[in-house]
Order: sequence, then structure tokens, then C-alpha cells
Amino acid sequence: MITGTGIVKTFKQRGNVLDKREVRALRGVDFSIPKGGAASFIGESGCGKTTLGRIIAGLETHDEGEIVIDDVAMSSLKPKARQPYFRRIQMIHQDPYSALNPTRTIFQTLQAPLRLRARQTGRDGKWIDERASEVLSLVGLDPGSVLGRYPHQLSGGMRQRVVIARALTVDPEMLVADEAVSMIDVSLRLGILALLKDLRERLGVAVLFITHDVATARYIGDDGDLYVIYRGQVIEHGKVDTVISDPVHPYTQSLLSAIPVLHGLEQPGTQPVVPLSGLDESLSDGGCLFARRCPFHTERCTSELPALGRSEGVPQEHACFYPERRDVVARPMSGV
Amino acid sequence: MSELILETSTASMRRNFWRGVWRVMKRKPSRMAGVVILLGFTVMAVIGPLFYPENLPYDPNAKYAPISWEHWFGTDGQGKDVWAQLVIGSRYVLLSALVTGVITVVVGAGLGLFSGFKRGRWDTVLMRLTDMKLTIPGLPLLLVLSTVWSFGSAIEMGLVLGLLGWGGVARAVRSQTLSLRERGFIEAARGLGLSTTHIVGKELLPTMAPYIAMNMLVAVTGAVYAQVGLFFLGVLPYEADNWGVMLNLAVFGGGAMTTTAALPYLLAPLLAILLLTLGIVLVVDAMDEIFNPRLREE
Amino acid sequence: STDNKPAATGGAAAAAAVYTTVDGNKPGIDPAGPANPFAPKGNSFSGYNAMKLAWVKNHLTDPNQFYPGIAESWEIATDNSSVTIKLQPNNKWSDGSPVTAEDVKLSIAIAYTQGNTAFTQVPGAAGSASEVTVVDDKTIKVTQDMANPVTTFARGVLDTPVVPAKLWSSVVGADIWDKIKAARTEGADAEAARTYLTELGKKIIAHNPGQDLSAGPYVLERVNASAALLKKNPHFYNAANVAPEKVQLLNFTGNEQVWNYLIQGKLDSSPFVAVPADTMTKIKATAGNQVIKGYSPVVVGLAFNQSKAPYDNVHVRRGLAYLINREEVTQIASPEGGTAAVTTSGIHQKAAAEWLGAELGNLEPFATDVAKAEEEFKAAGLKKSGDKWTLADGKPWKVSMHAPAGFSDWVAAQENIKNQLIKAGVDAEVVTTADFPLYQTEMAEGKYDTGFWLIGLGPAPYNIFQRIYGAANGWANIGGKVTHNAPGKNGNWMGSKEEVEVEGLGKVNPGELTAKLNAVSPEEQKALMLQLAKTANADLPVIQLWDYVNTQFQNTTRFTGFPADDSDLLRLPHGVWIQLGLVKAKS
Amino acid sequence: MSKQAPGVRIDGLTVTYNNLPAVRNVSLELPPGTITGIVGESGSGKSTLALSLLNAVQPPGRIAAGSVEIDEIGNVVEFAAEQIRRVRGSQIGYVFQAAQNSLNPLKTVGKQLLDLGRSHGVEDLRGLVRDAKDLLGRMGLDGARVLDSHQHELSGGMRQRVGIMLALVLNAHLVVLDEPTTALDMITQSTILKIIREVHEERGLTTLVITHDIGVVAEVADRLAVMYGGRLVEQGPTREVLASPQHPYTRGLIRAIPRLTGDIDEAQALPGRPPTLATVPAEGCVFRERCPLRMDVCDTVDPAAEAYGTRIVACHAVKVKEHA
Amino acid sequence: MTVVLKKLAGHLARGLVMILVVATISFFIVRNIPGDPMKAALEMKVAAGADPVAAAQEVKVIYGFQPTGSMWSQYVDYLAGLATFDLGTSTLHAGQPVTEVLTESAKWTVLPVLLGILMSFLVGVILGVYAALRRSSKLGDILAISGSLLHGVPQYVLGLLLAAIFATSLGWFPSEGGVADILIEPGFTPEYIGTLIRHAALPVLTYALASYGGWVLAMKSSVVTVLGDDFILASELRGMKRSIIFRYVARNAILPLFTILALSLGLLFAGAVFIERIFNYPGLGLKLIDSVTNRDYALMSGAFLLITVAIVVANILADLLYTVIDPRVRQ
Ligand SMILES: Nc1ncnc2c1ncn2[C@@H]1O[C@H](COP(=O)(O)OP(=O)(O)OP(=O)(O)O)[C@@H](O)[C@H]1O
Ligand SMILES: Nc1ncnc2c1ncn2[C@@H]1O[C@H](COP(=O)(O)OP(=O)(O)OP(=O)(O)O)[C@@H](O)[C@H]1O
Ligand SMILES: [Mg+2]
Ligand SMILES: [Mg+2]
Ligand code: NI
Repeated sequence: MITGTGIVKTFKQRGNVLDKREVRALRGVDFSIPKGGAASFIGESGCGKTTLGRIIAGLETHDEGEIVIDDVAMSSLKPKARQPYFRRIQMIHQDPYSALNPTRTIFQTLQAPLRLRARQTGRDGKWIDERASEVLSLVGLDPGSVLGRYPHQLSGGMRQRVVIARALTVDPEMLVADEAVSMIDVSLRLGILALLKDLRERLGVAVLFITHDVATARYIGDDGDLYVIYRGQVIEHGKVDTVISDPVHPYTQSLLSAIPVLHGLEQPGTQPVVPLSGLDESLSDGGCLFARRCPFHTERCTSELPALGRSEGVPQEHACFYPERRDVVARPMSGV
Repeated sequence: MSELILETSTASMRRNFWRGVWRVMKRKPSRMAGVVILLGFTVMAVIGPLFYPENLPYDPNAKYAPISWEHWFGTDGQGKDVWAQLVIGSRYVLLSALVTGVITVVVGAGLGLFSGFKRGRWDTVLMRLTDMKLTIPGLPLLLVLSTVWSFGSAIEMGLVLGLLGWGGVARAVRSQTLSLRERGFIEAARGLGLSTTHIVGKELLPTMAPYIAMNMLVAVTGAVYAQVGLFFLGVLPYEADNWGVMLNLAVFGGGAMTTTAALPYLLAPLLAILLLTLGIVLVVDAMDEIFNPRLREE
Repeated sequence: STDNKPAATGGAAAAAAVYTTVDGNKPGIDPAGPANPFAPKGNSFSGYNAMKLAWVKNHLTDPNQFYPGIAESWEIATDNSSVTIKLQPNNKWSDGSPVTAEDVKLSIAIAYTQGNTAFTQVPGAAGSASEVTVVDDKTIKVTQDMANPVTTFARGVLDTPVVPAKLWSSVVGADIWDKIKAARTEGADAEAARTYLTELGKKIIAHNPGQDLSAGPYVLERVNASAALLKKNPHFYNAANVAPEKVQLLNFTGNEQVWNYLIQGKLDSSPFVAVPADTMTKIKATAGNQVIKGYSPVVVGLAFNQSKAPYDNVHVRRGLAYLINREEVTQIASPEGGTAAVTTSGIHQKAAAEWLGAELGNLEPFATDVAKAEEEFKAAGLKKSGDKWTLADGKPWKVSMHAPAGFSDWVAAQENIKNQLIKAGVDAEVVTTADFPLYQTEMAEGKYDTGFWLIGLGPAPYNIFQRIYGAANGWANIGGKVTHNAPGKNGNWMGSKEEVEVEGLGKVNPGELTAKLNAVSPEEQKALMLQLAKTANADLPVIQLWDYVNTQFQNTTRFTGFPADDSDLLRLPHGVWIQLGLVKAKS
Repeated sequence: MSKQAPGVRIDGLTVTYNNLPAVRNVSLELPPGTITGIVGESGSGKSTLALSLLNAVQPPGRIAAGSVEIDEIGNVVEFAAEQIRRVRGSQIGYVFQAAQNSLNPLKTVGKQLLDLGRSHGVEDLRGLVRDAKDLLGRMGLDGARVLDSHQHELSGGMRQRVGIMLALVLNAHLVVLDEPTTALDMITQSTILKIIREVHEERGLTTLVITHDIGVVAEVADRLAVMYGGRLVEQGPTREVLASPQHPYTRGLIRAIPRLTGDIDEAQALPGRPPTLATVPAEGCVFRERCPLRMDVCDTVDPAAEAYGTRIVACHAVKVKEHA
Repeated sequence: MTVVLKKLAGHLARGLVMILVVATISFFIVRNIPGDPMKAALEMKVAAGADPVAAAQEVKVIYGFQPTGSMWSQYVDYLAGLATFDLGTSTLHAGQPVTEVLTESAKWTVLPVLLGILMSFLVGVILGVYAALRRSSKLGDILAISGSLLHGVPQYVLGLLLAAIFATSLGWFPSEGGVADILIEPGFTPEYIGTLIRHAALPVLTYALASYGGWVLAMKSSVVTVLGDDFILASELRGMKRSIIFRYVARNAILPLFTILALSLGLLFAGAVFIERIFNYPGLGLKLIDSVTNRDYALMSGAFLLITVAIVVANILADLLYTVIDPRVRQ
């Protein structure tokens, strides 16, 4: 179980002493992922998904807020002591090629963390070999033909599987998959998604799925949570299916409206939401971050910041003063 | 599992690294020549001096003798064989180059790795230092230093040159480290809790080895030239059978720039340096292509 | 290239009118330097646009011989107690104003701040002037302080550069003579006065008179980083006999530049520079070039540090002297610039013949003789194991010779000696220091076993032997009092015994003998010189290797009338040849 | 608008890199005034095919066989260098795959526009600028500001629109867009797609859109062609192809698309992986390694593209079904 | 423009620190140099025939220009002097301020170095473009290899070879060094300029040759990189004229070379030591050697500092130039 409250992260861009620039990547994010559970973060490019994922995986520090892993508040621990906790949360990178060391064979890649593990638990070299084969089998690869290979001798899909296998060597409690399929050929994407889902079901590994493609979020399982992030803030949060079929925040709605419709198979929603302008990075003063692009914004939106919360008749949390259901999602055409 | 079906053909397509090296070498015979030249110099330095007595025979009646079968590059102002001096001198040059190389790599790569890996404050401080070091002109500094230290031996010489020459390597290694850090596999290794020793020793260094080697070669070349140059200027204590001293004596003692008698004496070390440079250039050219896909022509 | 033919600018007549040479005293012309004879990089060139009272001949044995300069004549009292100087009656500065005794007096005042044996701030220093009197406009008298006189007093007086009072009195100040007087006493006031003079000395060196006011044959026209161009001074007393209209003094930063000039036939004359043999052949082949040789009062020797074993043993030194073939050393290191020393007496060969006469032949010549060397080594207790000599206790012995790296003739000589010694079974090495300053320091600190050392610096007899039996060997001569420092103390790095047993002379204290040379009559000097030469020859604190030869170049295509072989003029700036009217344009 | 949307007929086109075919025997017709979409996975030869339309295949690639016949222009494959240069830009607009970097970073957009005008001998440069501003305005941008900007001052979506403007400003009526929305986020992508559609209709263009994302084609294209391993395996009207894919690859591909609605378990990945230039089989069907309908004949005979009504499919199995 | 100013301020601050550090280093190194210059100068005078006693006094006056006092007070004085561009007083040029000596010699380094670099830059860049366009041809290969060779060969080897060929053997240029023929009246006349040129020709040629290789290589690789950039293909696909595309390539490719230009300027200043020694050209390098062999402490630190300052300034200039011409950095 991992929860985060009020996570804030600001990047100070290094430059001249005379001109400093700040990027507010996260502005107080709350989340909670149960053991063996699933969650997805979706949002536009640059909204802070990766940053949050990295913070959760312990690869990045945050400025404010608290991360609690298995009831232990990370802020109460020294950085060294946090390591074992964060080791149980493994990150799966977007680019499977750069995630593997080109000079090391797959076996060497798996061996290093396994050896560490063997030393900690007093197991021998044979165990390492066995375990290496085992994790490869778990991700659907044939150990015999893969172990001796170098990364460049594998296809993108296989590489991504190896990356997942490597994460499994430390028996993680959670995998953080950051756009784990966006670099993989269309025809193979589903395979990886299915693998993650499968691992979740068989091994009870929680999965945190980071993507800009809303549809893929569905593949981690219908009990999963969906967090829609806009400019470092969660603006809608609920069960995946609820949010996708009944979004209430205009931003979520515009995201869903933007998904191309497979004309001929689907028919578009009747109330598509189109934002007023492109993403603007300027800081709004106090108001809703989306207000300037929101077709439905009012006076109030530009002066007051809506907090994430619930409102009557809406099952999911949202950060909008005027939650309203709109028909934005494409539906399969009947008869096909 | 069906993904594996095409494996064999892929594997055969992928050339293994050394075969790639061989291919790059083979494509231009000049590159082979480069390797041969460098090997030649190494052999010359390692076993060449063994063929000559500790003190070369001299002949006061054959000063600045012309080129002959007996004296391939004539004789010097003492009537000693120039070729023999060249061979003996190569040991000093290459030994100091070796020491320089080792130090540049150890210090340069060490600092570069540390700096790129730690980032943050350490990085800033170290890189400011490196920048500074790179800004201070090496040769004038050496000139000034030569008055404080006497570079007694090749090893001492290499030591000083190495300590002055690590800047370039450090910077190169740092930027490489920084870019590798961005690569997922380093971050993954950290996430898996692997030790820093493992990350640096097993993940970073092997990936950068060729890159470091190339930078080292460049640094070493510069050091060799600085060293010979200092002797040539005559600001360092005299060393018998030293290339730079030969240049110095040929020009300022033998009048090689005025008359022809001492010309072979001047040309011998000049040609040796030229050839050494050529060898290094050709090898670096090959390295360039092996490690820089951009230059890898079709 | 037009540089090779200066004629390009003004036809044949102009070419003959420009005399081209280099100034050996001032290599590295600095166009930014002032026309100040005291500034080391200034644009005053001795003998051309900078004048001295007279030009010291550096005669073989008599230091008090001169050619006229600002002074037309001089009268030296027989007891050296005073010099009366008569100035050239018709000499004028280049602006037409006459050169007067006041100019000279001011120049003497300046000399007190710049260093001169006769005009020194050091109270009680040997051979210093006690009074300077302007007799009349063209006559000036300088009196020696007879409390501690030296025979070379007149030399010090006449070697004084003369500058115009017009441009210099402002720097010097009116109270200068009071300060000088005060400085030559003892006490706090004297100390202050000396400090004042020292500071004034710096001001004078830094002084830029703004214009070149010359009493010499030439005056500065312009200067750049390559050369200085001087034009004739029509007011010079001997202007009628000064042939070249202009003089071009070429800059040089390395000897190889002079070689190139010479090969191109560009130089009408050139002072001494070392020249490699093959280059010499080429220089000689250039039309009109002549090689002239003369005496140069410098000798180089291999000096021992006798506080280090085994060099404390005279037999070791003698053995080495028998082993080293000086002919070969000279042949390798300085074939044109030196002649191998016929014996090792501490005196230059040429001067030695004058000083010692027939006795010279009685000194041990130390001709190369391996058998004698072995005898000496055995006498010293050295051992020969195999074909290698070792120390008495069987430990290895390596003769370590030191030289500064830039002195290529010294290094070449030591390399050759090394080769010779190794051939004879004595291990040897050459160690160089980066440069001369370091060499001097380390040598003085006694760090070296052996090293090269200049000796026989004539013509003054005291100067000749103080190189061997002076401060470097422990004898200090302060105000005529001689004391001896222990080896390793106060710069005594040679470490000879204070008293030496010499065959036929008995016990000698060479340091005391040397100090006496300063004050005694010429006859007595001769006797002392013989004793010292015998001591040096028997005790061998230094193995004399070669006597320097003053090898110069002249080109007779444009000018004639140059001094010939062995002329004492060869030791003077070439401007002196011209001002004396020797050099004639070729018609 | 005097000009008419041209039709394009690609016939038997084969393009090789170092003698390995990246596009093999492709025949495709772009009817005048339509938007045709080509989908295919990375390395399937889409960009190569697109570049062939401008006879701009980069060395070491070369067009080994076939023709590209464009109405009123001719067979561009046979054009000489200067001849084809004049056609590019003025008659055929090309929106570059990495539109993000398709501008000279050192020059403002306006200056590059003028360069473009000069290259094509446009005399009325003022008019050109006016046209450009118009076009940009129609795509929702402030024309004056954009022309005054450098590439780095524009966002990805803006750059892509600038790319489209540069392709159209000289009044080209055939436009090729190579991956016009890759690297853009969903919302921007949807905007760009809308613009493409609008501009296409307004100006009466013949448009070719290349993408790896079936959704994009489904959104804009009238006709859809599917490439695999350098071959066109299926083509036809978009809706029809999507609704009833014939080629087993098309079928697999459509099934592998994550969808927002419906039963997620229906979606399935294609087994195996797409071939690369080096691993494309020299003979037989390129898809056979991953094909559920593989037959013996697939190993030896490359199936020819055959028309079935409005569709053209290259598959032995489809043929069998037809005959059965 | 404010970006440029801000950058300038940052650079200046860093440059000042740099200069301070170098000044400190050189001060302490120089003050710790062993060896007694006075003794050496005395020996030289004595060997030249001067009276030992008089010479000793003379030397004492000249070396009176050396600073006295404790190391620390000297250091403080030195820094205080620096602030007013006072680098102390030379002993080799006794009495002359070091700044004066340096300005005189600096002009003989700066002009040839600049000239040499500009020449080689022009030629090198053009040939570099050629080498990149023809990179698979024999000629391109030869250009690249010869470029590397010239780039790799130490300057003194080039200098010695040039001197041996053009001055000694062929006699086309003066071999004796110097800057001009004194007999020719200085002024803006063809004769005077001619003599300046003939004296500077070989040093300039050496600077040019020594840096030429670097330009060829850098330009080649830069052009290859730019050629691979997408916007070049894009321009081609828009039917841009070859000449315009060529200009695009050239401008983009030459940009990174400005940084190298600055660095190489600095390096050449350092390399002047060799070239000036070989051609006896009276610039900074020669002055530095002179000051080292004569233990002219003030001049030595001064020359060293000046060379460093030249490098620092060149770096700053390069960066500013870059800021001005590259719109991406200006942002
Ligand atoms: N190391 C960093 N230094 C400075 N700014 C950063 C850093 N990492 C991220 N940012 C900034 O923080 C913001 C959020 O970045 P993040 O990578 O988390 O976005 P994202 O949602 O993952 O976007 P994408 O979909 O493009 O991956 C961005 O504006 C980004 O520029
Ligand atoms: N310059 C080239 N040299 C060699 N092979 C090339 C070159 N350009 C493309 N190829 C190869 O040709 C094949 C087709 O490439 P192409 O760029 O047309 O594919 P694509 O379908 O556009 O892929 P993507 O979706 O990645 O853009 C690929 O296998 C590629 O590796
Ligand atoms: Mg991200
Ligand atoms: Mg493509
Ligand atoms: Ni996508």
C-alpha cells in the first residue's frame, strides 16, 4: 500500500544567477494505490505524470508532501533507510532500448540484481540461474534463447519484456510503467499491456500505469483507479470505467473527445468538448488551471481554485465547480 | 514465443563488435597502416633500446656525418648515430606518454564519472575547476613550472603532464556520464538497489571505455608533443638521446636551419613525430567511425 | 629578398653608407626601451650613441690601457693615487652643445648609483675615489682613497658612461654629492644616504630622457623590434673620420639568427658568437666574409667540489686531468670558439705566456696519459675491478658533471668527457639543470660534485685568480682583509684546503696571495702569479679545459680598415672602431 | 483556384536501400480530391513510399522500378533534378514526418517563407506573405506573430501547422503528410486532424496521409491502404476496411487497437513481430510468419494484389475464401 | 539583448575569478622558483669581461626592481597592482613596467595569430564543407586525413619544416626573424607593409597551417551533422533552390565552430611560444621564454597572466557571439 499526500515538486532550472526559472511540475497531488491494486495517471504531455511516477519509485525527491509506504512515512526515514522500501517499487521505462545496457547480455543484466538478492537471502549461484530463467518465463520469453543475447539482438517488444523481467528479480510490490508501450509497434502493444495485467493477477503486483492514451488505461483492470492530471494537479479521480464513461471535468472530457474515432466501427459522442486554445503554461492567478481553455468557464473559475472533491451525484472525485456529464466518448456502432 | 522464430536471422545480421572493428579497419588500408605504425613505435620503444649499448659509441671525427648505410640518419655533433638515439629516445617519449595516459584516464575518468554521477554541488565545483584548468594555457604553465620542477625522468614527466592533462578527458567523460544517466539502464540499476561500484564499474565504464580510450589518445598525443616541445625549447634539463633535445641541438647547436649538415639530425625526430602523429590520426579516424554512427558511411 | 640587399632603398652609395652589425652587449633590442645607457634593454648602444670616458683595452696584462672616448687623454699618477682626465676639446652633443666637465661630473655621480669599482657607495671599499674635482671646463681630476688602494683604479674611473647633464640633472638632484659623501661614512645617516642612492639608481635605470642626446659618433634615428637605426652625429669630435652614414644594429634572440645574417653576407662585422663547424664553412664561403680571431680573457674549467669524496684527494683530480683529452673536448664542444688549454694554470694561455714567461713550460701539461692516470688513481686508493674503477671501499664511483641546459657547448663538452671517461673505465654522467640561475644557486650550495666554471677572467691579475682562490673557494676579501670560510659556508663550494703544500714552494695560502695581487707593483704581481699558477697546476682545484677565442666576422665588400687578428680592438664594441676612424668605406 | 486536384497513379513501385527492397511492387491510386491514408508499422516503408511521390528517396535508396504518374505533371520518377525541384513545393506539398524539426532553427518562419518563394520564382512576395498569413489564420494562428518567430518559439502543434502552411502556400494541390501528428498530444492531434480535413476540402486537394496510428486514418481518410513489410497488403474505402478487414494483418491490427468502449478482452496483440529491411523474406508472403491463415503457398509465392469490389487485397487465403 | 547583458555579467564575474586564480597560482609558482637570477646575471657580465666588483654592484641595482618583503605582503601588493593594471616592474627590461613590455610584444603575437586563424578559418571551413559533401570520395578522404594530420602535428614541427623549406632552403622569406626592415621608413607605404608581410609570412603561415586542420575536421563533422538534420530534407522537399539549402547548411554548420574558434585562439596564444622561438618573432611567447630563462618574475607572471586573460576573453567573446547569432540561445 502506497499513499501520497500533497506532493509538490518544483524544478528550478539552472542557469544564470541573474535569471532563474521555475517549473511547477506537481502542485499538491494525493493518491493511494492499494497492495496488488492498479492505478493510471493520464494527462497531456508535461503535466507531471513522469515526475510523479519517479517520485513514487524513489528516483526523484519531492519538495512537499508525504509518501507513505506500508504505513511508514518516508519523511521519517533517512535517505539510506528509504531504499529498501523504494526497491519494492520498480519503474518500467518508456524506451526499452535505453533501459538495457547495450554492453551486457540479458543474463548479466538479470544476474546483477539477483546476486544482490541472493547475498541478502543467503542463496547460491544456482538459484540465480534458476531465478533468471524463471522471471524470463514469467514475462513470456524463452530463457534458453534470450539469456545469452545482447539487447540489440532483441525486438522492441522483447526488450520491454526483459525490462519487466529485470524488475521482477527483486520481487516488487509495484511496477510503475511510464508510457511503457508508446515506443512499441502498434501490433505488439497489447501484448505488453496484457502481460502487466497478467502479472498483477498472478503475482499480486500492483501496477501504476502512466500514459497519455486514455484507452490503454483500461487494460490494467476495471478495479483500477484513474487519475487525470492537468498541469501538476489531479483534476479528476475515480474508477477507470466510471471516469471514462462518465467524465465530469471539462478537461477529461476534452481529452476523451480528442481520441480519434474509428469511423465505420464507432460513432462519435454527441457533445464533444474542444478546449478554447492550446496548452498555455502561464500561471493562472488563483483560479482554475484549466479556466482559460475551458469552454464552460465562469467568473468564479478564473478567481477561485476548485479543490479535488466530491459532489452530489458524482461517484468520482473531481476539481470542477460545475461537474456535468457530457456525451463525449465514441460508442461502437451497433451491428458491427 | 513466436517472437523467437526470426531470431537466428537477426543474430547473423548483427555483426559483433570486433567484427565491426575489423570491417572498419579493412575498408581503408590507411587505418591498418595506422595500427602498424603505432605497433611499430611500441616495439621500437620496448625492445629497440636493447640493441644499443648504454653509452652509444661516438666519433669526434664524424660530426654531423651525412646519411649512409652505417648511419641511417647521419650522426650528431658528437658523432653519435642519430637513428640509435631516435630508437633509444622513443622509450622516453612512449613511457612518459603511457604514464600520462594512465593518469589522464584515472584522474580524468574518475573525476568525470564522479562529477557526472553525483551531479549537484560537487559537479558544479568540479566542473568549474575543470573549466579553469582547461582555460589555463598548458604550455606556458609548463614553461613556468619547468623552472620549479625538474622533470627528472620519463615517469616524472608523464606524471606532471598527466596531472595537467586530465581536464579534457574529465569533461568528455562527464558529459558522457550525464547522457548515460539519462539512459534508463543506469536509473534502473539504482532503482534495483545495485551498488554504486557496480553501476560505475560494470554499467558505466564498459559503455564508455572506447570513448575514454579515444579521448585518452588525444590527451596523450598533446602531452607527448608538449614534452618534446619543452625539450626543444631548451627549458628542461638536458637528457641524452631525447627527441626534443635532438631538435634543440640540431637547430640551436648544429645550425640545421642554416646549413644542411645537421639537417638529418633535425629531420629524424621531426619525421618520427610526423609518423607517430600519422599513426595516431589514422587510428583515431578508425575509432571515430567505430564509435560514432554519424560518421559511419555506407 | 630585399632584406638581403639593403641597397634596394637607396642605391649603391646608400648601401655603402649603412653599416650593418649586431650589438653583442645588447641582444634583444626593445623598441619600447628608453635611450638610456643604464637600462639593460634601452636604446643606447655602447660605442655608437653611448660613450664612456675611455674604452678599456683589456690588455693581456695591463688593465690600465685605454682608447680615447669622451676623454682625449688621461694622466695616471705613478702610485695610482689620482687620474687627471682631459676631455676631447671639440666634442659636442648631437644638439651642438659642448661636452663639459660638468657633464662628466654628473655622470660620475650617476656612476655611484649604478656600480663602479672606483665610484662605490660601500665605505672603505678597495680602490674607491675620495674626491672628484673639476679643474676646468675640459679637465677633471679623480683622486683615489689611499687607505686601501688598488692598481686598477684608473680603469674604474675611465670606464664610466657619460650622459648629458641637460637631460639627467633633473633626475639626479642637486644634493647628490652630499648624499654620496654621507654614504661613504658609517652610521644611520650613511645608511639612509645609501638607501637614497639605491633608490636613485632605480630611478636612473627607469629614466626616459625622451630624446637621444649623443656625444658619440651616432645618434638614434629609429628602432623597431628587428633593429635599431642610427645616423651620424655631425657634432662628434671625430665625425670627419666616421665613414658610415648610418649604422643598423640588428636584433638577435638566438645565435642562429647571426649565422643566417652572416651567411647572407648581411653583416659588415659581427662580435663573437659560437658557430658550429659546418655553418662556419658556409659563412666563410660568403663573398667578403673574413674570420678574425683574437684574445678573449675567459677560460672554462671543470671545477671540483673538494668537500665530496673522492675529489678531496688531489690524486683523483690529477688522474682525471690525465684522462681527459682536452683537444678532443674542444674539438667537439667549441672548435671555433676555443683552443684546448695546453696546461692547467688558472690563466688564459695567452696571458699566461706574458705573466709566466718561460716558467709556463715547466708546469705539468697533463697530456692525456692513461698509465699516469691509473697511477694517480691507485695513489688515491681507488680500485679497479674488472675494467671499472671503484672507490677505495669498492663502492661504485660515478663522476657526475653538471651544466646548465642552455649552454650547449658545455653540455657537449661534458658529454664528450663522459664518453672519454667511460672508455677509460670511469663511470660518468652528465646532469643538467634547467637554466643558469638554478645552476649558479645549486653550485653555490655545494650540491654538485663537479661542474663547469669560468676562470682566468683577465686582464687584472686579481680577477684572474679570485675565480679559483676567491669567494667560491672560501677566501673573503673585505676592505683588504682576507679571511677564510669553512667549506659549505658563505658560498665556499670548492672547498680547497686553506694551505696547500706545493712542490718547490712549500706551504702556500693561495687566497692570501690572490688578495695581494690587487695592490702590489707589476713586478711583485708577476712573482705572485707564478706562485699561484704553480699552486693551481699542482693542486688542481679546477681542470682547465679550453681558453676562449674571440672569433669575429668582418665583411670587406662594403667597408675596410677592420682590426686584424689579435688586435685589442676586437674586445671593444665595433662602434669604437668606427669612432676611432678605422673603418673606411670601400670606394 | 484554377487548378484541379490531380489524381496520382503509382504503379509497380519498388524502392531499394542497398538492393534490399523497402517498398516492393506497390500499386496505388489516389483519386483526385480524396484523402488517402496509409497505415503500417515502423519500418514498413510508408515514408519511403511517400518520398517516392516526390522522387526524393534519399541515398542509398533508389527507385528500382515502377512509375508515379501525377495528373498534369507526369511520371515524376523520370524527372531530372531541376525539373523535380520545381515541382516540389509548388505542385506537391510535403509535410515532413518530424515536422517538429522541419524548420531552419536560425531563421524566422517568415524568412524561410521568402526563401521558398524565391526558390520558386514567386514575384509577388508580398502576396505570398499575405497568403501565408491567411492560411495560418485559418488554422487558428496569429499569422504575423508566427512569421516573426523562430522554430524554438513555436509549440509542436504550431510547428506542424507552419509545416502545412509551407506545403500549401504555393498552391500545391497534391499534399503528402508523413506522420502529421506523431509526438503531439491527443488534443493537439485532434485539432490538426480537423485542420487537415478542412483545408483539404476548402482548397480541393488530393491528400495522402501517412501514419502508424489507425485512429488517425479513420478520423480523416476516405481511403485506407495498409502496408506491411514494404507491401501494400490491403486497400479500400476506410469505413469498409475498418468494418470488414480482409487481410489477416489488417484484421489483427484493428483488433490490437486499445478501445475506449466495449469488451477489452476482445482486443488482442498480434503474435510475432514486424520484419525489418534485413529480415523481410525474399520470396513468399511477407506476413506469413505471423499469419494465422498461413498455407504452403505462402512460403514460395508472393500473393499479388487483387481487386475484390472496392477492395484490393494481397493474400492467398483471401483468394481461397473468394474461390471457395 | 538583456540576455546578452546578463550573460556578459555572468561571464565577467567568472572571468574575474578565473583571472584571480591564475594570478594567484602564477604568483606563488613564480615566487617559489629556485635559482638566483642575480648570481646568474653577474656571471654573465663577468664572462663578458666586466669587472666583477662593478658588475656585482650593477646587478644589485637592476635587481632592486624585484619586490621585497614577505610573501604575503608581496601578494597583496601584487593583487592591488593588478586592480590598476600594474603588473610590476621588469628586471630583464629593468625599469620598464611589465605592462609596457607586454603591450609592445603582444601586438606582434595578436596580429599574426588573428591573421593566421582567419586565413585558416576561411580555407578550412570551405574545404571542410567540401570534405563533408564528398566524404565517401578519395579526395574527401585525403582532405580529412591531411586535416587530421595537420591538426595533430605539433606546431613546432610545422614551424621547423616551414622554416627549413621556405627560409633556409628556398630563401623566399627572411630566416633571421624580426618584424620589419629598419631601413624602410615606417609608414603606410607599400614598401613598409611589404616588409612587415614578408617577415610575418612564415609565422602566420604556421599559425594558419596549425589551425587549418582543426577547421576542416570540425566543419566536416558539423556539416555532416547538419546534413542529417530533418530541416534540410524538409527544405529539399519544399523544392528550395540548392543555393539556398547550401546557405542553410553552411550557416547552421558554422555556428558551433565559433566556440572552437575562441578556444583555438587561446591555444594559439599558448602555441606562440614555439612559433616565435623558431622564427625569432618578438611576440609574447618569446618574451615568456626570455622571462623564464632570466627569472624575470614580474614579466613571467605578467606574460602568463596576459595569455590566460586572452583565452578568457576569447571564451567570453565566443559565447556572446554565439548568443547573438544563435536565436535559440538568445531566448
Ligand atoms: N529534471 C527536470 N528539470 C527541470 N524541469 C523538469 C525536469 N523534469 C521534468 N521537468 C518539467 O516538469 C514538467 C512535468 O514533466 P513530466 O516529465 O513529469 O511530464 P509528463 O507528464 O511525463 O510529460 P510527457 O507526457 O511528455 O512524458 C514539465 O514541464 C517538464 O518540463
Ligand atoms: N537511408 C536509409 N538507409 C537504409 N535503410 C533505410 C533508409 N531509410 C529507410 N530505410 C529502411 O527502409 C525501411 C522502410 O523505411 P521507412 O522510413 O519508409 O519506414 P516507415 O514505414 O516510414 O517507418 P516509420 O514509421 O518508423 O517512419 C526500413 O526498414 C528502414 O530501415
Ligand atoms: Mg513523461
Ligand atoms: Mg516514416
Ligand atoms: Ni500514439
